[in-house]
Amino acid sequence: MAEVRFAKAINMALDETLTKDPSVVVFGEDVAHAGGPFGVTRGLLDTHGELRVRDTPISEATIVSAAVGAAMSGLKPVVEIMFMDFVAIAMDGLVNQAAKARFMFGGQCSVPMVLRTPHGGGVNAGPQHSQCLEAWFAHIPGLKVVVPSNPSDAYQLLKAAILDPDPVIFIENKAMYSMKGDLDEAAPAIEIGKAHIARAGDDVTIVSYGAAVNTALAAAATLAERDIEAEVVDLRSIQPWDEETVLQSLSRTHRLVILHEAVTNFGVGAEIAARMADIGFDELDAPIIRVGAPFMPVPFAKSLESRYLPDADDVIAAVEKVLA
Amino acid sequence: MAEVRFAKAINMALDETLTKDPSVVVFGEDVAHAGGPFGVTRGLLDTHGELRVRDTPISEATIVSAAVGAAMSGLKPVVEIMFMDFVAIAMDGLVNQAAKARFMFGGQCSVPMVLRTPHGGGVNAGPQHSQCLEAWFAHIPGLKVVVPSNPSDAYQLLKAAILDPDPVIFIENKAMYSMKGDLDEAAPAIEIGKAHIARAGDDVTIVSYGAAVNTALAAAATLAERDIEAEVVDLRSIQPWDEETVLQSLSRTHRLVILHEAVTNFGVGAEIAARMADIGFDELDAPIIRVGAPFMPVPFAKSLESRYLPDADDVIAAVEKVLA
Amino acid sequence: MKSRKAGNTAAKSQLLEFYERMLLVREAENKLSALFADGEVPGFIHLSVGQEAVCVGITSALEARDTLASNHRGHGHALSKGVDLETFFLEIMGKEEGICGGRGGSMHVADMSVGMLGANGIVGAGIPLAVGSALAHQVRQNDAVAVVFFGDGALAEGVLHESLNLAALWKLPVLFVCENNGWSEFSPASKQFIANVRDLATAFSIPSKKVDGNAVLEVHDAAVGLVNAARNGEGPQLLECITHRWRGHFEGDPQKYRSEDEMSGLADHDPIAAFEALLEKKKVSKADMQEVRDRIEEQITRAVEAGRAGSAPDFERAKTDVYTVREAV
Amino acid sequence: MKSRKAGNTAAKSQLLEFYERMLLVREAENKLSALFADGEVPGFIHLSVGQEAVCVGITSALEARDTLASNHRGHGHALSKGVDLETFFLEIMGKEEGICGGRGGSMHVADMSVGMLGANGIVGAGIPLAVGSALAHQVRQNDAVAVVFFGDGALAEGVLHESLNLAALWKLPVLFVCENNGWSEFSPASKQFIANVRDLATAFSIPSKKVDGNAVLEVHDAAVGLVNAARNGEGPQLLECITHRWRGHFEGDPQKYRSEDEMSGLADHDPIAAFEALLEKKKVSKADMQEVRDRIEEQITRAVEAGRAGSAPDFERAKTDVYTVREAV
Ligand SMILES: Cc1ncc(C[n+]2csc(CCOP(=O)(O)OP(=O)(O)O)c2C)c(N)n1
Ligand SMILES: Cc1ncc(C[n+]2csc(CCOP(=O)(O)OP(=O)(O)O)c2C)c(N)n1
Ligand SMILES: [Mg+2]
Ligand SMILES: [Mg+2]
Repeated sequence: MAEVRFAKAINMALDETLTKDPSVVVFGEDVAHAGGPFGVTRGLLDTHGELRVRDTPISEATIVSAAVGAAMSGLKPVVEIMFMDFVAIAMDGLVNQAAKARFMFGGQCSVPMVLRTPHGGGVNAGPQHSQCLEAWFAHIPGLKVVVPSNPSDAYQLLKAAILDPDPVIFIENKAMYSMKGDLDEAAPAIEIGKAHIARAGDDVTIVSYGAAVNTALAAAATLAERDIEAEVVDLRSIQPWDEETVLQSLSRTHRLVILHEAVTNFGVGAEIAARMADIGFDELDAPIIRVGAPFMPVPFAKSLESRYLPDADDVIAAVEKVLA
Repeated sequence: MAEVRFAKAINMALDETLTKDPSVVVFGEDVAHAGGPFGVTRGLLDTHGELRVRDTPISEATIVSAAVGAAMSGLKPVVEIMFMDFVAIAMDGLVNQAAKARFMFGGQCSVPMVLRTPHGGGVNAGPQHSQCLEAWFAHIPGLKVVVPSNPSDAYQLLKAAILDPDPVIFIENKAMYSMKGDLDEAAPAIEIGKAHIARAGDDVTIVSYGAAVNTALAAAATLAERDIEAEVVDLRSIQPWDEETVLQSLSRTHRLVILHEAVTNFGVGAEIAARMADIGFDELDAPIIRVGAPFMPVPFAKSLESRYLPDADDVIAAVEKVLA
Repeated sequence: MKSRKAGNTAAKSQLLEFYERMLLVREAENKLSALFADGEVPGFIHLSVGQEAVCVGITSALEARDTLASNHRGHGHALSKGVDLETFFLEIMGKEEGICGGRGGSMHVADMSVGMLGANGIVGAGIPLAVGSALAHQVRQNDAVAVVFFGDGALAEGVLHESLNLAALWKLPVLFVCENNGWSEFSPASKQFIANVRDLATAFSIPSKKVDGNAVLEVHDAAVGLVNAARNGEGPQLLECITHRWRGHFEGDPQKYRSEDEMSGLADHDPIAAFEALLEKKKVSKADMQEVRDRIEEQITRAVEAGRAGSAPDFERAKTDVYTVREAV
Repeated sequence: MKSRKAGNTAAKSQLLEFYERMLLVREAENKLSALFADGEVPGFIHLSVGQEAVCVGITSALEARDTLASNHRGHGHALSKGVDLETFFLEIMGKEEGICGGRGGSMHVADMSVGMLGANGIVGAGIPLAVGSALAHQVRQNDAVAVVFFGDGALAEGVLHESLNLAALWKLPVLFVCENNGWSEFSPASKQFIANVRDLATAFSIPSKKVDGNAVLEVHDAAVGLVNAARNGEGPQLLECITHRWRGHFEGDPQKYRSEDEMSGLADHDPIAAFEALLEKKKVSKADMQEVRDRIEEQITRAVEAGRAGSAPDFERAKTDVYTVREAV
């Protein structure tokens, strides 16, 4: 059990799968020689060679669609889109090709590819380098979407994503790359689609994913000082997502707060709230409150971005409201 | 007051705005000489000339981004993407450029463009020509999204969209192009963001938009035979959407069903349900039920597609459930 | 049809095979046209009648392990790559027994067992898919080549540019085939794309050829050379085939945008009639040709019967094909 | 700086103006570099130090009504097109009084009042925006030209191809300017794009020129010719400017991927030093040059002071800029 950074944990999963499975290849902009814009792919070129670890030109649409074609022809590509904002250029490959191939060809093939991409703000990167667009993917049948909240989960979930026969979007919060955490390489595999109770509690359920889970945990710690015990559910995977675990938690706490960094409106939290307002309706003792970013682009200036990003205080306020 | 088809109503709005405002231009694939793949733009080239009504090559990304640049330089472009599925190639222009320009330039400019595009199934066009992806746009601050449910609304909403200083996605359900309806050109303008009570009723609220409103009305007619009076709310605009009108209706009926043709999961209905499970919680006497497409690509074969598309029976079943 | 040499030296049996393949595509599509008119084929279909020499000339230069990405006008690509005729008809007629279980239809015919990676409803989308497939061949070192067919209209899509560049940079074994039929839906090529695809290829250091796409032997000979070059590690290659679209963009298109002159001249470019003339010159007997025609007719009759006998796809089963369901361990 | 003729016949005052513009860009960026190191500039910034002759040479060939789309390395484009220095610093330092209210920062500096349509964080995105802007000029018949600056790395994006085609088909008044500095982030141009941009232009029937991007008069003369052609209805034009990126891709980039040789050779390509030598040859006095330098220094000092004195943007106000709020009727 070693302490590693989030970026390193991803690197380890890539290195390990490249070593074990000759059909795994890694490509993207500056991922090979430079080791990736955030250092995530450092060393992979040296270890695994130019045939399997490649720098691409700035051609996002073709990076993704080539991954689909390669996946249909025997490889397991793990490709990177440098900032999630740039997937806007590459949606056809993901949505019309990767997501649909298995279905529209009657189950003849699967598309075992992984798209890694960082989302999120907090580094003053401005409106075109900070977006959280995961709700787009979660809406598309045929795609899977996972979002780790710590180094250990990143390592486990990426391995699971690469092993998965279907296309998986693997989302990394860029503000987390230097976050440290324990990593147990021998820990049992994580199943895509299963949530994790990151903190147990009986008073309120806080559902979250990715970096925001840590915000939820911080809020829960503060709430505990006031004798409010929040249960924090880390979804880990948002497509598919573990509605059973959420429902069970809600059945104990009867109160639900949902937190993510993405814009609240039409975000991932909407689906969770909507589903619980259906199957969990009888368990609810209070309105469901979502905490997320306001309906505006991610602003550049520090004073703006810090107000923009949802924080522990926002979660605490929401919890107080559902407990009122 | 004349009876016109849906396609013709759109054509009339285009023709009228082209006539009134010299800054309006229309371009897209086969919209000029051929009059559009569905005949919507027929005659516009002859009336308004080659400078302002243009056929483009098959270059969706550039069609949309050129519209943004043109809108920033004094025009009001109304561009067409032939099938909504193809916006996957053109998301950068919409999301990273059009939606953000006003904000990220500090309010210096607006981007008065309209993107017209057809969504929806029912014509056995298969998985890449039938999708309803409007939830993507509704999630993006800076965009507006309208979806008319009949010829008169199409005419009014398109005129409002072209007049609007901000980028508007105007969505046409392709199965509706030949639908007939009364059109009163002198009717008062429709405001983007205001819903319409398409049918009044006290027992249950059915919220919908676009072609599905007609399904909801059909279901309501059947329910009325059983003395169940459904109120049908036609959102008309899904970004912004009229939560006040929905909340008011819910406050009378205390029961909510949401219907759309798009995939249910992470669809537009999720936001409506989530919002009502928050601000409308105290009014709810039953779980909120969403009716939409199942989580799978739109299938080709008739036997599959007809099962795939949500219909009046599905709505009736949902209403029975919330009334049980 | 594996032989890589043909052209003027081709044996009679091989000539007859070209003939048979072209006839198969032509007659299958003529039949689809009739079935469509009768409402037995749902959705919309794009026929390649008049363009048969392109797909047959090229796929006859391929090996079974080679892969092929296609577009919306893909019936010929599929059949000539070896997709079974009956499951092909079953698919387009929307039946459970179709090669794709009726989920995809005409615009998505695929058969992984013969390396046919799918027709595609998104113009241009097959191009980067084929580049990716070629990447797989290169990494797996399996001596295979990827081919992609796209129309002149697809030239305007940005992915072409990106794919030419990536394929050239990485020296991938891919053959880009532009089926230039002069029309992009209802618009003439001249109003759609100003460059010449071969000039683009040259700009990207990609060797290219241009052939009469209605002369099957010419297409085949060019394809053999380019496919061999790609297979031998010489990187991507490009072939432009000039041909003609006989039918509307889709069935039901009245083609008001085409002049009478153009329409009446189409028959002069018939790749099959031209090939029949050649066969006669090569002393292939009328009886041999008739035999081929009879066989094709019979096959198609059977395929249509199979298509009609197929069952409506089951919704619940279709739903399970969205994700791979793995056996519990 | 409106005159359209310069080059060898340029008057002394005009030469000094070129000098002043280049110095302005250089010194503004050097100052930004220092402010960034001190934590006074948030986010990340991309400097165009060493590339000043490109933006100055080209914008000096433009009229105020002409529009300009830029990219991530856009400080020089903005300043030389006439964005006010103080609101420029205020923006990049994230202040309410900034030209974009601190909402956008370095990667989104825009000033509609001078036709600067914005820096852009999406590589390649400015290209179709400029094409659209040129369409507006054509439709409005306002005798204006649109210009877009993009790097060698952007050549690989598909929108370039689409935009060259559309601009050529529609004969739009747009000048495509490729700033070829040999690097795309951490990768050399040779590994990113295999074609030559001028060959592409030729394939699309777009006239083009290539110049030493570090020789401001050469850039200017070429730009004058191409801008005039575009303005005169001759359709799109393309200019490739060979230049050098002195700093890292972004500030803070240690540039380990560049050889010592390359780094130490950069100074030999200094557009400003070269121009100073030329000014001396043209008998411009040292005093005149010093006066320019002093003025720039003073302007920048004042701009930084203004930047520091600016206020933190107000969140509630920022939120209201997402949509246009119209007065109630
Ligand atoms: C991305 C995309 N844009 C537009 C279309 C609509 N469309 C289908 S085929 C076609 C024309 C294609 O022309 P070409 O590539 O020359 O092929 P051809 O039909 O002539 O065989 C168009 C515009 C589409 N299917 N996909
Ligand atoms: C669509 C997109 N892909 C990738 C990036 C990340 N990125 C920013 S600048 C850059 C390199 C651009 O190189 P070039 O166009 O030559 O401009 P230069 O930096 O040399 O001025 C990359 C890859 C981006 N911002 N946008
Ligand atoms: Mg064509
Ligand atoms: Mg560069």
